[in-house]
Amino acid sequence: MRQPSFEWTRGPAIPVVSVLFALVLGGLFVWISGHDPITAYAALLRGAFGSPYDISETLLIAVPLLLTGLSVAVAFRAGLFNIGAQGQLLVGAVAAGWVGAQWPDLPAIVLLPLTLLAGILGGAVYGGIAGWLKAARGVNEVITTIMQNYTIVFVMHWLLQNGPMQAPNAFGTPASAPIGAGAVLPVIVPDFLVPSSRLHAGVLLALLATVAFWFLLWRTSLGYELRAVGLGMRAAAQAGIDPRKRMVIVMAIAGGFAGLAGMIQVSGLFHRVYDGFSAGFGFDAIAVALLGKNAPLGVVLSALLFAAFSRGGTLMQSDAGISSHLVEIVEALVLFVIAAETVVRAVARRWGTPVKAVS
Amino acid sequence: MDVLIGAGVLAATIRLATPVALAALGGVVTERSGVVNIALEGCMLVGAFFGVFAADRTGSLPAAIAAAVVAGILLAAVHALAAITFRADQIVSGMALNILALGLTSYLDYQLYSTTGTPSTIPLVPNVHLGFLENAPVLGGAIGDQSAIVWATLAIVVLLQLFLFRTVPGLRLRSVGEHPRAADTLGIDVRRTRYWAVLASGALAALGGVYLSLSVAGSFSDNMTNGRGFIGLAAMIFGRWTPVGALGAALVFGYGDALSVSLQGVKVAGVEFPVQLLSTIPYLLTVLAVAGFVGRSRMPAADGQPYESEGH
Amino acid sequence: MALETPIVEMRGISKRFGELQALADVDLTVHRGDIHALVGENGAGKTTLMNILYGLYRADAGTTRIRGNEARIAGPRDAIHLGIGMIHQHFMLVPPLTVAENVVLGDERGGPLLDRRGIEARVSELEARFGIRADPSAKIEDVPFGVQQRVEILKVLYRGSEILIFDEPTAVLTPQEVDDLFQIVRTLRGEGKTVILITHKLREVMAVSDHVTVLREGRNAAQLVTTRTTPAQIAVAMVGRELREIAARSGTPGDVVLEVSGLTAPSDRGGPALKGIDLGVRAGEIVGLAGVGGNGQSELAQCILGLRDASAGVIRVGGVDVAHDDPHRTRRRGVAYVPEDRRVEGLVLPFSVAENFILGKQDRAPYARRGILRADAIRREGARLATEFDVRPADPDIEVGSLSGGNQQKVVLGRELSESPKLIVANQPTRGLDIAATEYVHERLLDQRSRGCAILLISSELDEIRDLSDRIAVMFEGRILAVLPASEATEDRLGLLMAGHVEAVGERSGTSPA
Amino acid sequence: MPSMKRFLAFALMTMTVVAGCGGAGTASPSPSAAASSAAAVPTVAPTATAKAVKVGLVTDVGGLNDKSFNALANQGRLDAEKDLKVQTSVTESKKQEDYVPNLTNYAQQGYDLVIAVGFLMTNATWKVAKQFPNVKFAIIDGAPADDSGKTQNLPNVANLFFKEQEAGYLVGVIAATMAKNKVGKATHNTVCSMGGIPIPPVDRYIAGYQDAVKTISPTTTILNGYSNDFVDQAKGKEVGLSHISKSCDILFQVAGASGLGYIAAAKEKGVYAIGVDADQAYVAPGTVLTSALKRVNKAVYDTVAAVTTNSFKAGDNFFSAANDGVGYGTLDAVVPADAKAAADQALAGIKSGKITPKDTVQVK
Repeated sequence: MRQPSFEWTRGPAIPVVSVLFALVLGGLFVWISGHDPITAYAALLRGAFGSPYDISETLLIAVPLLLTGLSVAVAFRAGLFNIGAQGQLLVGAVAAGWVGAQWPDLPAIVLLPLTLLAGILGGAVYGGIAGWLKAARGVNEVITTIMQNYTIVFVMHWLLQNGPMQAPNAFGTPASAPIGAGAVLPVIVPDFLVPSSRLHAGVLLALLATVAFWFLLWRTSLGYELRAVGLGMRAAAQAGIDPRKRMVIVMAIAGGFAGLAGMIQVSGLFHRVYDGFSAGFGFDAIAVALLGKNAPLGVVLSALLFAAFSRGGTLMQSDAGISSHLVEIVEALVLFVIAAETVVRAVARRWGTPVKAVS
Repeated sequence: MDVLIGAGVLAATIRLATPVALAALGGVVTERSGVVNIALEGCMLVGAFFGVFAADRTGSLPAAIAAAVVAGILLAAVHALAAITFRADQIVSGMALNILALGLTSYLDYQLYSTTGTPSTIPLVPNVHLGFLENAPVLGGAIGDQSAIVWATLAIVVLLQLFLFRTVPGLRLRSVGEHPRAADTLGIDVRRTRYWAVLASGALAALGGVYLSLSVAGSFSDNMTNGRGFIGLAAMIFGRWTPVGALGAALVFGYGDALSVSLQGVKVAGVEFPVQLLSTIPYLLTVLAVAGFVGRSRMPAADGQPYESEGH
Repeated sequence: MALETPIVEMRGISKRFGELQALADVDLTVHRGDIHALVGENGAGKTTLMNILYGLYRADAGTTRIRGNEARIAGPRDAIHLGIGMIHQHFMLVPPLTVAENVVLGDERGGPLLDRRGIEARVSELEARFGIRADPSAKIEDVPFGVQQRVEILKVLYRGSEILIFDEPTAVLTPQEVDDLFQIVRTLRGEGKTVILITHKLREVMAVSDHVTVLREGRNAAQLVTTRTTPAQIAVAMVGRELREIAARSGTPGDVVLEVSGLTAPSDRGGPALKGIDLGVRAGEIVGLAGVGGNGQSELAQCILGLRDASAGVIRVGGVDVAHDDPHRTRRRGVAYVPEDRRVEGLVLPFSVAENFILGKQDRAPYARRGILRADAIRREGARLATEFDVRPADPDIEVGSLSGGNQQKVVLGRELSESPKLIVANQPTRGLDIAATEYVHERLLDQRSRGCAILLISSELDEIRDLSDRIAVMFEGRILAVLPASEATEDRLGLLMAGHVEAVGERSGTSPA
Repeated sequence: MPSMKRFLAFALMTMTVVAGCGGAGTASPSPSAAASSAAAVPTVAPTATAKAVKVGLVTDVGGLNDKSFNALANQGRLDAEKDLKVQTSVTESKKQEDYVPNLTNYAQQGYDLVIAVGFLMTNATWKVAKQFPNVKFAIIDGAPADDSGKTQNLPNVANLFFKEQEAGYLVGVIAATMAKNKVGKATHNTVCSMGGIPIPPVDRYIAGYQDAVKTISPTTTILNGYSNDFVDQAKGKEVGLSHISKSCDILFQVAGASGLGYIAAAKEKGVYAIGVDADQAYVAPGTVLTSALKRVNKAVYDTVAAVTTNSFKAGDNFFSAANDGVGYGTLDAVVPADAKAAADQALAGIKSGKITPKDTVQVK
């Protein structure tokens, strides 16, 4: 449905220039609002990468962004627009949280894979429903996934506030019971290296998932089929690749990536499911995927960029005194300028002659 | 039975459908011209804020509505600039502008109204009281006392339907969304047409925002549109990219939303449904309606595709 | 005649795209009231030259004079203003709009309200004047290609064009439609219009044109008067060599491979597309399926492949009923398919040549093992097939979308023919291809026949059908009216059958399925 | 055309500046508004002679502009900064994942007191407070909870609790009195309430409110509903209109911004409303009878003060009617004297322990 006009793999020059241009524009905005842009960006950098601890926190934010980004990207590759990564993440979290708390005494070797599976499956089923509705009933996946995002939020309200997953909790935080120790993803950074780091094994899972994403799409028959459906649905159909089946499969895979993100937030970070949990990752994921041109390395880099903004933006507020809304505005400008990369390309074009295809 | 089809539920349906319908109408205009504008949510939000802001500063309702519409148009113009002139990724640009609108309105609201809130004395959009319907059963309760914007929306639906399918500019707009190159070879200015369509979508969405702030709430609060721009996009698809269809889709959604309120506390066979699950009704109802009645819909052929004229 | 100022005079036109010199010092002179054929192989520069005339491209060098005055044509609007109109090969029509709306679009005349009745009346008037038939209130998406082309002509006439450029106008037309088109073209000449016809089909050049300009590799190759030349002369100028003779036909049919009986299937719009088809194709035999486009040929091909569900009837391939199989299973039974529209159905354009070669075979040896692709095998086979099927450039990693039409079709053939299929269903396999590529496709199909493959050849090119087929079936309105041995299938007879005249069969020879 | 593009590109930016200048240019509407517009800038003490106490405030995901809970906490911070000569800073949390690093950031930078606003941070506070035993922490509406969810008090954490049911009870007394006596537009002897979502800090308000109504005026009909949302005004308004159509004429909101819609319904239909958390009299004078106050600003201020005077008390600290931690807000002119008297009497009763408002909802 959409062709990346530009691949990160062709060289990072243009995205990098875009980001710089955007930062200048954002700095202008900060300056107009009466703050010092240098201080602001210094705080941004320090907040994102200033210390091993900050880096570990940035990575922690990058994990769900990366996974939901992969979720959106894999669907894009098959020509579907998955706006539902947020909902799929939540279903994955609920499923993982339920399994992890249901049998808290199981040893890690049993419970952790079980929780992992539950998270992935939960997301996959939820995503698969959108794929199935599209394949069987022709329901536009954009509608279904938008509606699913809202639905799961209210279902979670119920589950955690006065439904079956509600935990008798001290002060009324709507949350589930904690998962068993066996379901916890261990912290992988020793305390003497980075004190009080929360960086858990989920980071490795996310990297593994990125490799899996690449391997699936470019090294397996299924991935080939998904890309073929995405780029030439009718050609794929006549060659015996049923696009409808692939729609269900790819939405399930997309849901699986997002569900894994939810599971990692539960097993790695919170050790339970909270109401109003991990808000917004699935929406940022759309931008993460598109910015990364739906390519593995691109998605990793753009997830890191967004995570850096998220963490660094906090320090722009606490240290440089810049309203968090201004930080949002700067973030939006960066995103916007990167979207309009043709501006940068137009400038770049002066130094090179584009080769035009001849009919 | 009243909780299902009573006047109160119907009135609530219309109220809740209106902002969604306005966003969906904006979507219809822009996508019919071939530009995807998911910044409608942001356009609504700036409309909501600047409507209140101008109402506060000028004390004039027309000025407030004008300011809101201009704000929506300006935000849409940025999207048009990116999508049409720079052929940017329309989804990313739209996302960026949504974030921008959220940040901007929250920032300004905080700077201007953080402790006191927006003044309670600002002029609001009045309701239209239909006296002659006062004693009409159901109908009187349902439409006898609706905001002027509700009626304006209805008028816009009719006008927009006529515009798209019964006028020359409407014909041109549709041709640009279906086959821009064909339109271009016939001397129709594709970019200008798309600019106008995107700007109009911003204006319509902003009117939806004004409805929320100056008709429903009488004030602004952060992110008060709460995703209605996105629901509007779904309604646009459900309504098959036609104004009348979009209104119908918005009404389905609004009805579900109204039920989620009216069914609170209602017991079925002695069991009360959890209020949280009632809130899922509009979303489930929409998906079911699409799956059950609509099936495959055809989007404008060049929707979302940047157009580059030939001629080097 | 030589004293009269030419209506179009292009001198020394050059155009370069990056590395490629598309046009080098090309001249073109066209006189008023002429039908002027501009011929050449694909890539010879015909379309580029006309795009320059129409203002879509700007020439690097050279001058263009219209009616003797030097013209600077910066865009289609300038061209339209000068009375130049272009009927594009890929129609520039808006499918959901009506015929009349498409004709007047951009120049609707009258107020801002769309006066449907008024514009339909105006279009009807125009149709009457030029003898063009098209229902003004029909939607473009509902009418066949032939009618769509008439709409393109109407659009140009509506804008008062004096010079009409037709870019490969017959590529998608049936023989009847071609005849109709030429009739229209002659009417246009009678009305004093000038026609420039881009084509590579010599029959058409001879049939309709007054003058011929031949381009080869971006240069002038010949300027001829039609009545004083021969097809062979033009062909030599185009290709730069003599054409090959098509190999002798008539194979030695073996067992029945494809057996269709009582096949009924719905169309996309719900009505019946196939109404009880009986047809057989034997091993080592080519059965040509002739008929005016839209009479169910494509639906029949889709049913055989499993892309369309049959409502009744049996389809046997090698004795096994495949009527309810999906394409995946049908193909496993040795059915190959050369689809009608290679760019949409045949190929995944953004994929590489090698990737397109494995489409449909991506899950089996040697290309994959246990669901995992074997990149080395894919590349090796890709390189081998690219060479074997003469894909140029023979680079397995190049994007298929960047290849010429002929080379794209070679990729399709490479994929479909490389695994010795039992049955080939080829739907319009040479549509839009130049002479050399068409020759190539024909040779390959004949090779397959000699190998013992059964071939169902669907084509709207009667010459192609008659040159290649052992037997010829004619379809009309979802039925097969007759199956004739090639020797009995004269052009007249086929033409009448294609128009639905069953009596043309005489004694119904060879109507039995096999 | 190019100039038009340029115009568009900068139009939004200009729009912001104009709006911003407009705010600054006109006379500041009130001192507190002026103070809040400076809120984003941390005041760095100009002289670094004596080590100033540093206080960091971390909001929950509601953000500073929630016009209730977080905004009140921030108000307390600003008041403390002004009166107590401390150096302060604030960080808004955007997602749940941010709580730990936001608290850690202040702790790492050597802040003396780090305040976590909201019960969502119980576990985050526990984690960070254990990591930084020399930094003092305070958490509003909660106590540090370990990973299993069990409360574990820490020697460096003050738990700041409110008795919302007492505030709910006080406004309930006013509502009940007016309903019973059919004062003004309250003619149907029906009162109602709307929560955001049914969680204890919300339900405690409603419980106290209903308890008061049942006690003062047993004949009064009580309705309750939820908007299932803290953001959406339109949904809150629908619940309000639904309640009003069921003859309700005093509406008590406990639903953040969504509740503003509930008040808007009352205003539109000419009935009464009651605000929550902050004093919401300004929202709709003549409609808002009073507000159930939860003085988060006082809790923050007092805690900062305690740190400066070395009287910081770890463990549970209750803010209730007894220490003016909760109360009722500005009374509208329509509230009759007997209602005020009844409320004051109830306040005294609560302070003296004679009245203990219920903290579970009876009418769902």
